[in-house]
Amino acid sequence: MIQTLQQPTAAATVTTTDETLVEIRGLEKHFALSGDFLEQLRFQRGKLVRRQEFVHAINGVDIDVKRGEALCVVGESGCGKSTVARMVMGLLSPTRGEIRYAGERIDHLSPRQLLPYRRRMQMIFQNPYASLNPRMTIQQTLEEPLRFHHPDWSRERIRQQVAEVMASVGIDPEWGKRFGHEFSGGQRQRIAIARALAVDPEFIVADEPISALDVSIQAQVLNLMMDAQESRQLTYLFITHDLAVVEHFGTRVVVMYLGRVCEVAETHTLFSQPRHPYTQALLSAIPRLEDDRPEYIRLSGEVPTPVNLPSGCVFHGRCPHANERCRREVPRAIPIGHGAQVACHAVEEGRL
Amino acid sequence: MALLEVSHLDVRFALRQGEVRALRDVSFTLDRGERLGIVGESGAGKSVAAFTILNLIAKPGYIAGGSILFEGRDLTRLKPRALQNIRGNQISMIFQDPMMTLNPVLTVGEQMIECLKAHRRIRSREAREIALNKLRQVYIPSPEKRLDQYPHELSGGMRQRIIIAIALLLDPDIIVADEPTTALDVTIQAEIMSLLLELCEKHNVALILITHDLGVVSQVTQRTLVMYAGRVIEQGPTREIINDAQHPYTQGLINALPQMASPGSRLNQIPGAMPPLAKTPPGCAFHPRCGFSTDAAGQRRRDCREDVPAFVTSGNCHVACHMVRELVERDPVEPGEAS
Amino acid sequence: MIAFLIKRLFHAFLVMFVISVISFAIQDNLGDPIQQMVGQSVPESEREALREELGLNDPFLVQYVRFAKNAMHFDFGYSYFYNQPTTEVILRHLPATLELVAATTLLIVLLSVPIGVYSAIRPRALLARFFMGVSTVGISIPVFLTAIVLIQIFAIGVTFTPFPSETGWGSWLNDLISTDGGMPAYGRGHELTHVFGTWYTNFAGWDSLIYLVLPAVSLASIMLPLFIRLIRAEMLEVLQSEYVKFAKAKGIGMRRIYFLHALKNTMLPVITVGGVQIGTLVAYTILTETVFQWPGMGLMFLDAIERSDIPLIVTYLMVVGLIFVITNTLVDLIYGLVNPTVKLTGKPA
Amino acid sequence: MSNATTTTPPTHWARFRDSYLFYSFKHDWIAQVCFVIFVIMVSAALLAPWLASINPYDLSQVFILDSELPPFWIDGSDAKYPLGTDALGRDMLSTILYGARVSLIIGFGAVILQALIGVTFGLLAGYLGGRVDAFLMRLADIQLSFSTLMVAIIVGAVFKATFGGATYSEHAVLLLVLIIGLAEWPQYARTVRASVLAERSKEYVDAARVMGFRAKRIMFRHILPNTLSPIFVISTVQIANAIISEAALSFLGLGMPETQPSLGSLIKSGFDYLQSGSWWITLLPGAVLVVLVLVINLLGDWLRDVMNPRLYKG
Repeated sequence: MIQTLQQPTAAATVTTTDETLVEIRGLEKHFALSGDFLEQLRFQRGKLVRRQEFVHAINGVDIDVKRGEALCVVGESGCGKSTVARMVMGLLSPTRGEIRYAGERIDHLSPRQLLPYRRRMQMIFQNPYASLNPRMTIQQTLEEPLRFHHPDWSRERIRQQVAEVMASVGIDPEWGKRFGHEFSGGQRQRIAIARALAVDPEFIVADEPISALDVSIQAQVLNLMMDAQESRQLTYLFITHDLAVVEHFGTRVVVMYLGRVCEVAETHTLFSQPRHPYTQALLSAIPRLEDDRPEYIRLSGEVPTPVNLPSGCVFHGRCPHANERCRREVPRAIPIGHGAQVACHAVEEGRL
Repeated sequence: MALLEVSHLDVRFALRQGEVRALRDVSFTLDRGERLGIVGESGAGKSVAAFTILNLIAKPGYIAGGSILFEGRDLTRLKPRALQNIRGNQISMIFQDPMMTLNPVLTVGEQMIECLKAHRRIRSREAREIALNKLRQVYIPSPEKRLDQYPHELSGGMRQRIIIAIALLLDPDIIVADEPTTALDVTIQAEIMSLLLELCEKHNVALILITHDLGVVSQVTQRTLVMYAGRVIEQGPTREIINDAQHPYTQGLINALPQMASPGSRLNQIPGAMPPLAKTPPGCAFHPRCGFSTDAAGQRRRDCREDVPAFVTSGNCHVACHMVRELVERDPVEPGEAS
Repeated sequence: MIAFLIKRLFHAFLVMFVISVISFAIQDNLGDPIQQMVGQSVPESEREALREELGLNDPFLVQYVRFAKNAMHFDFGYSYFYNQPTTEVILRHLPATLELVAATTLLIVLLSVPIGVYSAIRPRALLARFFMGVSTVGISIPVFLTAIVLIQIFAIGVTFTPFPSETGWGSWLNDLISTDGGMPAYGRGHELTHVFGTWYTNFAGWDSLIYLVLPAVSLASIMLPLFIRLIRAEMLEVLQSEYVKFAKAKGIGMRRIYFLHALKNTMLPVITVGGVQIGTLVAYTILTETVFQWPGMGLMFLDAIERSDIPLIVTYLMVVGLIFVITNTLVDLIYGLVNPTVKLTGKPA
Repeated sequence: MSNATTTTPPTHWARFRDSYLFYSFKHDWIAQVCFVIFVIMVSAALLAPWLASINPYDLSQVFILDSELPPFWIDGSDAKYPLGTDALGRDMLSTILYGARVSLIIGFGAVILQALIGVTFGLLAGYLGGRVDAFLMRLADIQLSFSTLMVAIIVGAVFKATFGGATYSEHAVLLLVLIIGLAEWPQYARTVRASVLAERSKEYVDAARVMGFRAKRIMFRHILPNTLSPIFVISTVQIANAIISEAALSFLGLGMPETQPSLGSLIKSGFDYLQSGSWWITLLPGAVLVVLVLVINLLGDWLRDVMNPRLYKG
């Protein structure tokens, strides 16, 4: 039986500094929707015209990740949170905007130039059933990155490093000769975390790392991630749709909607005093154990498609407080104290 | 008499590698208009339970024992024809993933009207009127247009509302909802859940809600059934289970929720994972993970290892655990000790 | 809709372009028209003059453009052997092949759907297993062997005794397989009915229709098993789907579930595959026509290869290419019309 | 914690012994029978020079007077020729053994060539996407819509016309491998591409990219091993197809010459004697061909059921 280090009473004492580790500025990502030239042809008023359609996945996002914090990005499916994570990790290249890591721009680097950053930033994925190569043993999975990044290391040293990482995430060394499919979802996620930690990174992007797991396993993995943060001084960019997890895990929270940031705030501030109407609706929708009846804010309408983005504030179609200005003008993020920011005309005008 | 009375239900899957017992000795009742939640982690057998109620278990699964009494008739013994008349008519079902549930090549209208025509002698025009009416009840905008649309033209939330409308078409006595909001976004989830609740209350429909989300259960249902490794381990009024669970597993499940620990602290995890149904340990299936099943010497208790626990009544709850009495005496339990 | 059509036409054009380039390359490299036109005795200087006159010394591209221009007017030159325009020769042979393909397609459609659906609905039934077994054997027998065996059994008749007659089982088996034969197996017969132009049909009467039976059956023997297996596999998959389970949960009758909910979804991939397989069918006519001496394009093509009749080979390629392109386009169009998730704008919604 | 930790990891043999593949083989008598027949046929064909009583390629060993003798169980047979003789007086058994050898060599050779071309193109198309993908797949589409048999016949005809009949016969084995290989690569390419696309979207590939591994390493070390089971499954079908294609080409006179017969050219050469009652010259090699293809197909069906890979449809 494997037990992780546990200190149920002491709150995690992670030192958050003001140093910005990752800086995202004016990030945009458009995916071309229509394929080749012929598929772009459309008939409009009797004329054959060529129209290229785009999915506007990210539309101008600014995010700062401070060293030592766990920054959570929340939002519903299609809000672009995963796209942001993948762009930070260089799995996608931005259409516009900049991503800086420790002050250096990394969004336009070639794979070779990115190599040194690969050791410093790593990623944990959502689906533990797909994130391990089915044809590789656990030992191979964990050794491969080390051999790749440290060609000068001896076999012995690599093995030692792997053993250390395995111990730190609570993996039995006996697992090494087995394949991923022989393990349960929670165990696989542990292995995936070990793989990310093997190269000893300082920054980890976690894309919905516990969404595919059962409640009792979620707690194990979250605890493991908090242990790792404490012992390795990690910084997290944590992508999730689960607000209960955010409340527990996050230092600060970024709320996204349709490729834009609605609100950024300290976790406690956001949960006690949500300012943006979307944040308010989102928080009210969490099913809680305590109250008998949900008092949630009913949003009208549907989430618009990111293909034809609404004008003005992307949320105006479903917002109970929207007015003419919201339909016309894109709201800018305005500081509202305690380092929090809200992009909402109603808040700016004091209507809300 | 209860509306639905499930007793000693035993469902097995005859797989090539051997027989897997998906449900063991599952019993519960449901009264008219009552809302019952079935919770458990994936693989606990709760979906199998949902499909078994309508006798929809497909090969290689089969009902090996037990009975499902609905209005005095045993659904496990009914002829296909008689079952067909009950399905969708008196007991209807809502599936998990609205994107997969509607037939992609038939219009919404066709799929609604065929359901009415299968159970009533009715003209198409009348059927269309009823369908329109139900669509209005689930707050679908411009329902006339929707009837002639294909499922792929609608969003997930919209499709789930249509599925709810289909479930309500013939004013059933029971709706079985298998994780009806899991595939949806948080805000849509809340909407669909409150819609379901509203309609069940309005039409006095009994609801069996299968979910892994304790929050949803606590807000919607009156009674709750907790499942683990194919068995019911605890059942009782939802409030009591949420506030004062008796079974160590239920306690662990509730305490593991992030909201039960102070922000930033470690969560109260249950060690290990639920065994797959083919490898359920003997005795109490939970004993290898249970924090209470050890005796003073640190050894696993013999009864936990060997005997399947019988139900013990504790307050309004029924709990299948060898140690309920002791645990109640030891109250209040510090959840942190559980691991 | 019109954009979809334009797109399909463009694709068709592209395919025809590739085929024409290949055909032309074959003609350019293999056919030496001079050799065919004049004899061995003509001196080299005269040949060279003739080459220049015919434009055979022009650059590849110029020659290709000339070829393509002529091709647009269905002018592919003269067949060496028949000494007629190749298009005329092809047109004379085309109806025979088309009728064979049509009869085969009819057989396949009429048999594969019921058998495939039945095998999917009752996968464990004895009859379904029998169908699956027969279809596995079916795809393992080469088409020409089927044809030979059919000829032996139904046309020539099994008059010999392959098993030792002294033993009881031997003579029993010999009796079992012995047939009188007598069915017409070679050619199209003499009872053809004139329709128009070069089109004489086998379909007009029983006396001529019987000539179609053996060739069509042997041609179907290769495709029918494939379709049965495909329909069965697709249907089995569809029957596992959530929407079929939901239809059951709604209390819909099984007949409606099988023949409306499931069959409609099953046929979508079958239509696409079917389009491609029609091409294969035309290719296999070469084999069946050879065995049965069926006077269609396939037999003509094989003879042309024997005789190195390059213009005829090239014309055959272009015509067959055109047939493939037309059927594929039609199939795409039908697929788009049947499948509601494809808006005819070119992309799946 | 649960299932995996209790015992020591199994050896490779134990892994195979406990695998579902082996389990289902043990419980499937059809697969076992097919496997045994397949092994017997392949070894008999490969050992033909040692097993056969005569060398059918060597006409000096053949007595034309012994032509068209029936098999041993029919009156008029000769004990020297257990399965009778063909029209040239060659021993049928020896000729069939040699013929099966030629058919199998061409079948396997053609499939290896198809796999080399198809897997490479499929990997490139699937991993690189974009224009490479569009070009290769459109090429495959055009070729497939023309049907592989048609392409093989055309390529065969062109080769024959280019090299002349004599040269063609001389190098027939090599040319047939080339023809069938070139004609059928799209099947592989499309299957591999489809499974590369499926694998590429999985997160272990993203994890490898995040590690900074280069494209070549990801393609060959991570993606390719995971596309092996569909490749394996279609390979069985393709071997059966290649053997049939070879037979068809030989039957049309575009394949092996009668002097170095394959099963297909044996069938062809016997076809003319069907009318005169010498059915064994055609039907015996025909039966061997059918049995060979049938067992390969049945093994392929079994493999597909067991491995259940996502195969490309249509």
